[in-house]
Amino acid sequence: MLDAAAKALEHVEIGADYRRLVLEAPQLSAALAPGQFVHVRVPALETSALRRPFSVFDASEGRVTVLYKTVGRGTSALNGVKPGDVVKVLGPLGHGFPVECDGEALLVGGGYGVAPLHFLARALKTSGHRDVVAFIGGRTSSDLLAVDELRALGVDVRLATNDGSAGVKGLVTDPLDDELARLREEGRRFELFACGPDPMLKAVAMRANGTGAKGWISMDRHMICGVGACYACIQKTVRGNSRCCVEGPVFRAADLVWE
Amino acid sequence: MLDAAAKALEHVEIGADYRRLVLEAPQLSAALAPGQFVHVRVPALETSALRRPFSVFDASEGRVTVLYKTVGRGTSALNGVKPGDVVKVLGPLGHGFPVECDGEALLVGGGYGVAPLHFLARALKTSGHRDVVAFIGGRTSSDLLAVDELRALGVDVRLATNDGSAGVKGLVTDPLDDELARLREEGRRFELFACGPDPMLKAVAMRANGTGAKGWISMDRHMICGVGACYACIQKTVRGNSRCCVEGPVFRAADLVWE
Amino acid sequence: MISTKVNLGGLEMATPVATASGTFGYGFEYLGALDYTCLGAVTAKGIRLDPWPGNAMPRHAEVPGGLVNAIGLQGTGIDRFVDITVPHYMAQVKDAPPMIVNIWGGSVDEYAEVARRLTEAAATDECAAIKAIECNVSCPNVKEGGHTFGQDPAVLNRLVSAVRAKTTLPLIVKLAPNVPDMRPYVKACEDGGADALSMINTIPAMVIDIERRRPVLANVTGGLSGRGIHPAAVKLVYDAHRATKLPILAMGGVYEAKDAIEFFLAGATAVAVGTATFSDPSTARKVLDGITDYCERHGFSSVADLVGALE
Amino acid sequence: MISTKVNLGGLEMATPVATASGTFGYGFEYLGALDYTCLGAVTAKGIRLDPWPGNAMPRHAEVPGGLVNAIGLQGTGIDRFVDITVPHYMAQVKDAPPMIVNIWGGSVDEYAEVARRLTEAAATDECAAIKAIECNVSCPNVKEGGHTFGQDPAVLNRLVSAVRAKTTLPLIVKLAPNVPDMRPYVKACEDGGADALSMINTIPAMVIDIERRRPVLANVTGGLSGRGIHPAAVKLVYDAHRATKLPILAMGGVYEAKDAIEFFLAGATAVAVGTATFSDPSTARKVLDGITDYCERHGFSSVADLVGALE
Ligand SMILES: Cc1cc2nc3c(=O)[nH]c(=O)nc-3n(C[C@H](O)[C@H](O)[C@H](O)COP(=O)(O)OP(=O)(O)OC[C@H]3O[C@@H](n4cnc5c(N)ncnc54)[C@H](O)[C@@H]3O)c2cc1C
Ligand SMILES: Cc1cc2nc3c(=O)[nH]c(=O)nc-3n(C[C@H](O)[C@H](O)[C@H](O)COP(=O)(O)OP(=O)(O)OC[C@H]3O[C@@H](n4cnc5c(N)ncnc54)[C@H](O)[C@@H]3O)c2cc1C
Ligand SMILES: Cc1cc2nc3c(=O)[nH]c(=O)nc-3n(C[C@H](O)[C@H](O)[C@H](O)COP(=O)(O)O)c2cc1C
Ligand SMILES: Cc1cc2nc3c(=O)[nH]c(=O)nc-3n(C[C@H](O)[C@H](O)[C@H](O)COP(=O)(O)O)c2cc1C
Ligand code: FES
Ligand code: FES
Repeated sequence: MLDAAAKALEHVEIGADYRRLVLEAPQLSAALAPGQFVHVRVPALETSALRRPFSVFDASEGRVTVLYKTVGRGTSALNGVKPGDVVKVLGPLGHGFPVECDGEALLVGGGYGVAPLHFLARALKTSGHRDVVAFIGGRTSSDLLAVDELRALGVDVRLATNDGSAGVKGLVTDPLDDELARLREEGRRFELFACGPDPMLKAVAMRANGTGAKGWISMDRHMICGVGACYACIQKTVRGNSRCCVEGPVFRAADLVWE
Repeated sequence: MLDAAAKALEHVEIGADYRRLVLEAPQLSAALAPGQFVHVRVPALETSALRRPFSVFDASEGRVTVLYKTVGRGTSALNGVKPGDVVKVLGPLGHGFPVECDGEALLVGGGYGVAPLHFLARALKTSGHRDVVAFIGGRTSSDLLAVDELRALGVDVRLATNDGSAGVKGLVTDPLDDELARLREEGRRFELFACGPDPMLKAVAMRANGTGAKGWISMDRHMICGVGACYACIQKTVRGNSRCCVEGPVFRAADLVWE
Repeated sequence: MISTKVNLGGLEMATPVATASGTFGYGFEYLGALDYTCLGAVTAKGIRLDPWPGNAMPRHAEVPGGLVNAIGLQGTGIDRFVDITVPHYMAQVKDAPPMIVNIWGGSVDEYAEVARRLTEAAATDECAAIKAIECNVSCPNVKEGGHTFGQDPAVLNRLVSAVRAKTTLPLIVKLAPNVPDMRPYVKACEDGGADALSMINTIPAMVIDIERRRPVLANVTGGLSGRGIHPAAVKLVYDAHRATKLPILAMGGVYEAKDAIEFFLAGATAVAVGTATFSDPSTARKVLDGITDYCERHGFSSVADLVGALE
Repeated sequence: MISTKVNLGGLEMATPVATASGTFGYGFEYLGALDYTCLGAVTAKGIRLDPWPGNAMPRHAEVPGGLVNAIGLQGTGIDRFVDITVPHYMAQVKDAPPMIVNIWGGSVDEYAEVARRLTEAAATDECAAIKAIECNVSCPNVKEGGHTFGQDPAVLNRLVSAVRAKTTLPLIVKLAPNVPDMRPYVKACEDGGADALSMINTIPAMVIDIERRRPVLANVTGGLSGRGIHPAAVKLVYDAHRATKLPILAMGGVYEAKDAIEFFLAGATAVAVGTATFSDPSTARKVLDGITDYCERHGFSSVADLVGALE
């Protein structure tokens, strides 16, 4: 872990409320694994403001890319970062996804939850894993992120939107269920990797547990320290109150306890 | 009194640590009198930050000009104001100088204390008063402000610096004492108007009181509200604890009690 | 139309937004910088029997999130207050909002006498704006002052009873925040016959000038107010509301409507804007507008319905 | 060379900068983000006899100037702490700074038993880093927890005496900030045999989500920490220092060297960095560097000379 003084290289809007921020942080970039996250000090906020946690969309060639949605005070203030600005970035943090998969890798993402799945997809592809299918959902078409990037990696991408503006009209679990049915019919093995809103994660975890497949679920919990020091970011698991920032953010579906 | 949303028109450095800020605020400009001050909300400070009080260097043609020294957190943050930015400015505040004078008007200023004296000098000149002499002091030549502007108004300007880099080497009271001696010899009447650091003001007040001349002393006290509501800005006077922001900032020399 | 009327222990307020004592002078100083129609009441600076010089300078220090002050209750005594100050307020301010008069003293008798004088004055046309008394038993800045009265429930009860005996005006008691438990103090006020509570006063604090190695304030210590104390104030209002039916005038870091609404939900009947006025004199206006807007959005037809309305 | 050594009631600290309990885990979590050589001590998260699950989520809310938390003292019990956690800390952290162990419990006996176990463990090589006990009698977030112990001087005295009887380690008592007067509490600690005091714990606070009309924290209320509470903390340290010769470990909003130096001048022997670490993990390093720089500029050869050095 290190607290990198990272130079912003690029900061662009990618549809409605989403932005991509590319940072120069060679040491951090080299150390990051898919599913891990970084804890960012937003330069414009007062010194006493807490950091904001973001998953890593990509880490390569000395760069760390995050993809974020502007939702509140911190992310709004983050919008002001300009290329050349220095941002303090603490990482790598947490336990990520395993970069291996027995059978087909089913990636399920909603909203900015696609970010860590992209990093995972690239790592799986790089390590020679062929069968990667990504199910991407959102309210409307502008919430579907990284679709082109995933396709460029050779990932089979299936879309779903609540309003039907792109892909299947419905929940991301609809195309997922189709695929699960097909896999079951063909007797093929698979693992599930998911990141997104809680209801979606629960639905995916239930499917993993129901089919006996491995499920890797990335949880999003409010954090203070990001390093395991404060016990703010609790996720209930079979082992009790686990810290999302060190025992997660990626948990085994079988370990999660839903309230 | 009003809280004007004033647009910055000009903001320039005028030597070492001094800046001139010109604001567009027609109503306020028309209402201001020499020696009054304004209470400025520094845009870059957090919402809970107190305002900062500044004397008015000039108010005319819909504009309000202040001249300030960068000394701390607030004035440093004020440096960031750019033409076009809007600044909240509360005013007119306090009791200023009388714009009339029996005999020669002797203006004594140190550092940014010259600011209200400039406004006063212009008003006196405009109202037809001929004999205005300004004594301006500072540590070094770059602390002598508004010299050209005063001369342009037809004011007789005498300088003093501690290091002798401009004018007389010594205190501003040195040339003042010369002038006082001359006036006494010639039996001419005069009044004193002063703004600057406390020791200088005390020296001027003593001279007014000693000669029986009227002295008008503008005091600089730390303020919270600026409008008489909080009782933070006390100056001891013969009437007890007076508020600098409403009973001052300009007091009669004879009323001041020095500690 | 949202009804903004509230009743604070007999004090009828057209809006639930007041100003806090010591931050709004004697009511008229901010004329021109604030639209007074937003105010349900103004609270005057602390008044005692005789004039009081207050503390030596410096009297304040800016700190992150607010202010530490030790004004020391400088003020004109009761005579000048009723003869000149209040009539001036009424003459200057069109449709002058009701005035809550904050009082203090060096003894129970002095509190009671000031209350008596105010009650007498309130009955006259010249001082008809006087509508309530706020008993300050919690100013941290005057040693001889009310502080000790607010620290011991038994003494507090005696004080409130004595003042109650001398006034028919709505009687509000302003409590200290630095207590382990509000309940005994709340009970002392209830039993003494108070009509309402107000809280919080400033939190005892100190700022040191490390370069000069001296306290910044001449009084050495002072009281912390402003944005930073708001979460502590909400907690105390919540505690007090659960302990009593007395209405509460809440203050402590109200800068936005959100801050006021937190107070209502925690149990306050009205709020007062204090330190925020210094940075933005129109705070009370913005707060009131935000409150009515909130009521509209959330389907409350009256601000009074927000009181204690936690789910 | 400025001497940075201080002695906190028998605890030898190489620097006067520690970390505050609950903000620095069990000591090793910030490895890599902070140069540990700046630390005179680390304070472990609150420990009790048995494991404790803490409160429900959410456990915190960001507020202007800081943080309101209600973690609820989640923690591994004493067994795991001495068997695994402390040895792990010592293995992970090269030249591990001395560890102050923050303890709490549901009864006087439980406090005493935890202290006994720690004292026993501190004598072993595996747990040799344990160098002091900090008795938390002031956490606002656990109802069953230590809070009541710190609110009544008599109970506090009994608690301190009982813990004292079971430990030879330096005994620090961490006091609550929300009291009208520190003195009776300070005296209770002195009489009970404490070696040092630490203050302040968080200030009781509450944040309400006005859109959902619910408290943000599952625990309803929590404790305010961070920048905004610093002036209140300085005042309490000043008061305590004037009331006792016991050394004080001061905390509450230390973000810069200036904040720490205010504490020293007010009477603290050492300071702890808490909430500031969350926004900048290297705060302790910067604070220490700023302290030695200040000593140089002001001609102090030792940080210890700053203690209470108001003009
Ligand atoms: C492990 C992890 C990975 C994440 N990855 C991403 C990502 O890749 N892209 C992205 O856009 N967002 C991500 N988030 C969510 C992101 O951290 C929040 O959207 C962000 O902190 C909101 O800050 P704000 O000040 O704009 O919102 P506000 O609501 O104003 O924030 C107030 C407080 O709540 C916290 N908070 C608010 N929403 C969340 C949330 N959903 N999760 C955690 N804390 C929150 C903030 O950190 C802050 O402390 C991730 C969160 C976690 C825990
Ligand atoms: C009536 C009046 C007229 C003034 N006119 C001018 C002017 O024309 N030009 C100019 O440069 N300065 C003027 N000053 C001083 C100016 O207000 C301060 O220099 C400024 O407030 C410093 O703010 P800061 O945050 O940079 O300094 P800091 O020292 O960081 O300020 C901390 C606090 O102290 C207060 N403060 C600091 N110095 C002074 C001071 N000398 N007087 C009053 N409050 C102070 C600040 O307002 C703030 O609340 C005037 C002051 C008064 C009272
Ligand atoms: C400068 C100043 C003077 C004050 N004077 C008084 C006073 O005379 N009587 C009183 O009861 N409270 C006084 N207070 C306390 C306020 O009325 C209020 O309770 C406190 O400041 C908290 O509110 P705020 O955070 O909105 O300022 C004063 C506060 C300030 C900042
Ligand atoms: C998240 C968090 C957890 C805390 N847990 C404890 C604890 O377990 N025991 C304790 O005595 N104090 C605890 N505290 C209080 C701190 O140790 C410290 O006293 C307080 O936060 C003030 O310091 P600060 O403003 O620098 O944070 C905690 C504080 C925070 C913010
Ligand atoms: S955020 Fe502090 S333990 Fe996870
Ligand atoms: S600054 Fe408030 S009375 Fe003068």
